[in-house]
Amino acid sequence: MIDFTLPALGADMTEGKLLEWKVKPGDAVRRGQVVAVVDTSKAAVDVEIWQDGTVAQLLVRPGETVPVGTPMARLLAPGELPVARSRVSPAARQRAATLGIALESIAGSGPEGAVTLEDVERTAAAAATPAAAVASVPAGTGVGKVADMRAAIGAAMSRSKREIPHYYLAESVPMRRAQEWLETFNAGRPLPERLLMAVLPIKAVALALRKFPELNGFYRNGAFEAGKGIHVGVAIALRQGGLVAPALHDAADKPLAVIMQELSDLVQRARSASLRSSELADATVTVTNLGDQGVESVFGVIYPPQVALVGLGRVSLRPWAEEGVVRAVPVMQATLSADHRVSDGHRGALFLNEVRERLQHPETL
Amino acid sequence: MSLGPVPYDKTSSQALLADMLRIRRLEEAAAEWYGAGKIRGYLHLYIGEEAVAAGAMPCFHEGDDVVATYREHGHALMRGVPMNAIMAEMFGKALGCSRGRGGSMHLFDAGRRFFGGNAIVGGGLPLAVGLALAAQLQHEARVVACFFGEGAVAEGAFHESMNLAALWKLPVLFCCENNLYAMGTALARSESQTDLCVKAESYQVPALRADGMDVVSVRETTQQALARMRAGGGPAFVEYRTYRFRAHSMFDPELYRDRKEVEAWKERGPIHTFSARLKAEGKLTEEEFLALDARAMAEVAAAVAFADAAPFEPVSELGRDVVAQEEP
Amino acid sequence: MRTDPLYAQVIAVLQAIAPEVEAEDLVPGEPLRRQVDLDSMDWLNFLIGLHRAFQVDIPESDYARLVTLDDVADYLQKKTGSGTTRSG
Amino acid sequence: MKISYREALREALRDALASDPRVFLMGEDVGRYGGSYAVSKGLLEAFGPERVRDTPLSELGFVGAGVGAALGGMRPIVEVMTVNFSLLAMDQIVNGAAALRHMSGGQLHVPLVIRMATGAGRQLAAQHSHSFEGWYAHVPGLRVLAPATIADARGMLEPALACPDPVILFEHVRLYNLEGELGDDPSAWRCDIRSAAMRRAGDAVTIIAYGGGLLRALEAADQLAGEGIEAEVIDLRVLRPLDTPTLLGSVRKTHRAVVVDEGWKSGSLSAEIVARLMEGAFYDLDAPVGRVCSEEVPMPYALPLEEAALPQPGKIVAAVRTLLGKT
Repeated sequence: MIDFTLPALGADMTEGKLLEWKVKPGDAVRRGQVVAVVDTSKAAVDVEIWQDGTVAQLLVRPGETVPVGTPMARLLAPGELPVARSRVSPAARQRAATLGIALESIAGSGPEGAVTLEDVERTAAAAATPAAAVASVPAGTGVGKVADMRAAIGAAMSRSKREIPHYYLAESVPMRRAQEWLETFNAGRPLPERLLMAVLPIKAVALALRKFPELNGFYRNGAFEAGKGIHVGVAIALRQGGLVAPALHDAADKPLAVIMQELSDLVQRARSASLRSSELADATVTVTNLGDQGVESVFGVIYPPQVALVGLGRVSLRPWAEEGVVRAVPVMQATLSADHRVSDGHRGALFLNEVRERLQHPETL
Repeated sequence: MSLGPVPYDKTSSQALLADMLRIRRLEEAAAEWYGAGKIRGYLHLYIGEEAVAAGAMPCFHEGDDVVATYREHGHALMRGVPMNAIMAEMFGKALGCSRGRGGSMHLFDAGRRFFGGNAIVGGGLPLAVGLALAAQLQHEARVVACFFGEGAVAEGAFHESMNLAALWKLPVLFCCENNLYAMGTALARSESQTDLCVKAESYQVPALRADGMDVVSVRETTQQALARMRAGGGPAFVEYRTYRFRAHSMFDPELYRDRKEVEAWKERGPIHTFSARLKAEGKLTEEEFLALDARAMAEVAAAVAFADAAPFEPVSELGRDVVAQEEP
Repeated sequence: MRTDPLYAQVIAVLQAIAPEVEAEDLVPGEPLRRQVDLDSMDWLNFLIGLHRAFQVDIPESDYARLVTLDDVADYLQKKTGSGTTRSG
Repeated sequence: MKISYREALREALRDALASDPRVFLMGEDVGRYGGSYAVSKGLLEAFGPERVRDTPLSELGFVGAGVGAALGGMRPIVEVMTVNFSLLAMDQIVNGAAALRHMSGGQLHVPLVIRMATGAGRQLAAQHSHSFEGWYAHVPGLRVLAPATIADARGMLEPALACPDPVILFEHVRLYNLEGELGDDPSAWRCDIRSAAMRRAGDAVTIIAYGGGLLRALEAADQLAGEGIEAEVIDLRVLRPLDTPTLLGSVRKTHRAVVVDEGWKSGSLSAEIVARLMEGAFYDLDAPVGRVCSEEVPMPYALPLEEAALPQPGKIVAAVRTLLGKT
């Protein structure tokens, strides 16, 4: 028997509201399959499951808010035979039958997770209120939503500032070659195939992280855990306020066109509140790009339990001395906020240098 | 063993003989109907030992109490329990003296103060002590007849009861029917002291011995013991030396004793020896014997017919008589 | 404010990117990105939306000419050669 | 008026001896010694050696004599020092007293009261401390009582003596010194010997206890109340026949039950109660029925071991929490 628990879709998430089940008891599920949609207070997230199996019992009903770690469903492992019956107290079974409530939909709070009379009554009461309306409203709308997200971000950032000894580095990156390469690349392509400048530094950061694993991963339980891949969290501002930083998985291995496509997709889904749980939970580093907003540089707050954040500013023409000549050159400020418990400034500086050098050879990105 | 003259007149003598015949024919019929499957469970026959019940029981008054063992058909009959009720009980019928709840081992008749029918060896002795204690506390003159086999003297209940009865001077006549075998275990193989009277005397209980194959000896010895008791002398003990001709129960292959021994005891059978003496003394003719026997057999035949015809207790009545009907 | 169909179409494309935008709040002659919070991704998506709606290509070299909604509408009018769309 | 459990028992004996000449008390050291737990102290002087009768150490003999005396028209009260010793007399109780009415087709009955001390808590180890109430409660033909309050100690003897069948009355050794208020008027203790009693009302769980377990159950209930859990406490009072309707009624209300029994679990009275709840209230149960019983060891002597072996309020509280999913 496998318990499918509500995953933490980021450090700022302590609970989630189930909006919808995408599976029902008896369904076979595959690793990576989206099984539920959960409102994390930031977004409606498609939650994936990471084990193969067969859904035995759904323990949480749509509309219910449960803490992270709460068993949401029980699954039979591949090959596991179904137990004859789920744990339901006799009184609860009787009452559910009277009320016409499907027991599979009830989460048990009794001994050994058994469904109790009270669980049935509570479910019946919840069903009687127009809970369906709540579930159908997209996440991220309404004043309450924004306030919830504000609170969640506040909690995560407070924790970051409280726990993580940040250090900050900045480096100016000449972007002339990147711009020229991009213009050429885009010139021959229809609009949907064109790249944004934003994807180049993302790729450059991802590639640089291969050499600096101490900036890619998590600090948990008093120790650093290197990320199992390089999943770049891209900070995306939501139109109504707040932000999410879903992951671009394995960014170092993907061609720019693919990164562009995925980034575009992420932005769109972040704003329509349909991110996937792995996208929210997996990022091993964050890149925040406030260049569009016109600022020169950004010193970000690390998103725990990550250990580094790269900030990208506006690309602007600056006087730049190159080979003894001062020219007007497009330059971008790249910054690094990093966790001093894991790395120090020397390595951080080398990392920023690496990012800079990568951007001088855009054709290799 | 030489038997003296019978000290009773013709009528009394023939009555004793008739009783022994009634027991004998009852037991034979029980064996027959056991074989026919009408009687089941354990069935312990008294054949060979008739003189004890027939001789002793009439010595007790109507108001006295009787406690017996699981080999008690003869005792019940001698106490006056109708043969019909005894046979019906063995047949398991509702008209049996225990409404079919007891069977062969648990014959009861409260009205005749016949307290069973106890199938725990020695189990009746404390009961008898208590009955006697009640009599004493009620200042009533009744005594208690407590029959048990010699096997019971190995039980703690025997010793505790002898002691209590002696200590409190209770009117219990401990009637020990020593048929030499506790099931298949000979007395000498189970007791360090085989003189049972000595055991009783060790509790300060006066002990007498009777020839259990001789109805006269039984009757005289019992009277003697009772006379002392009724005079307020406390308990007494009588050992009746007897022998059962049949196996212990219907399940007993009798591996433990020699056929010759059985045959030798049969020579001393209580019925034919007593008949012979009565005939010799002119108190019985062969015709009279046959008539008595025929009457006994007729009574038994009628009892069997009665028992066979009697209904079983309805199963719906299963739960009755476990506790009182009325809630306390 | 402008009421011509082409302009309305442009506004519809914009609203797909930025749903919070109200047509009457927009000043056609003012730089669009000063009125609406559009980052480069939004801008790109806006252009892609126009591309799809009007079946026109918009080379990157033209991006600099598209500052106000008027600019955009005029550009599209020129490109499509009419005041109406060719697609539905 | 303040009175101890022991005194309440004694006063009940005194009433019985005074009001019915058929009643007499017998047992080991009930007379001159005053009773091994001093219950009968002073009664010899009041009623004489015939009616307050010391017996030899012959449990089989004198319990059997009690049965015989009852058959003979008396109303004996037999005291057996402890339930452990009663095993020596079990033949007379089970094969005799309990069976005679039925075995005789309803002709005989045995109006006998057997009192015995039961239970642990005095460091008397494995031959003086057990709780075999359940063994007797197993036997048809017997009525088994367990007074757990002063009033029941005072009140149960009278109906027990009036009962035409053998009654076993268990006095828990931890209760003898229990003191409480009891009025002078018989209405303060007059009671039946067929029904269980609710000693505390609650709605979250039913704690079923008897004898020495009742006080511990009540203590646990107080503790649970501090956590916002209102336990109903039912005192069985009568272990045979069980007042099943009262138990079912309470459990139908609370949907949960914990049975407290100082006997061992295996084959026990607690097992019987749980079975009855299953039979009669299965569809009302909201959690498995819990049990707090003695650990399955012969009662040890050393205090920490003895305490660990026995049902304690803490164990009852824990069992209730488990049922409520609050582990």
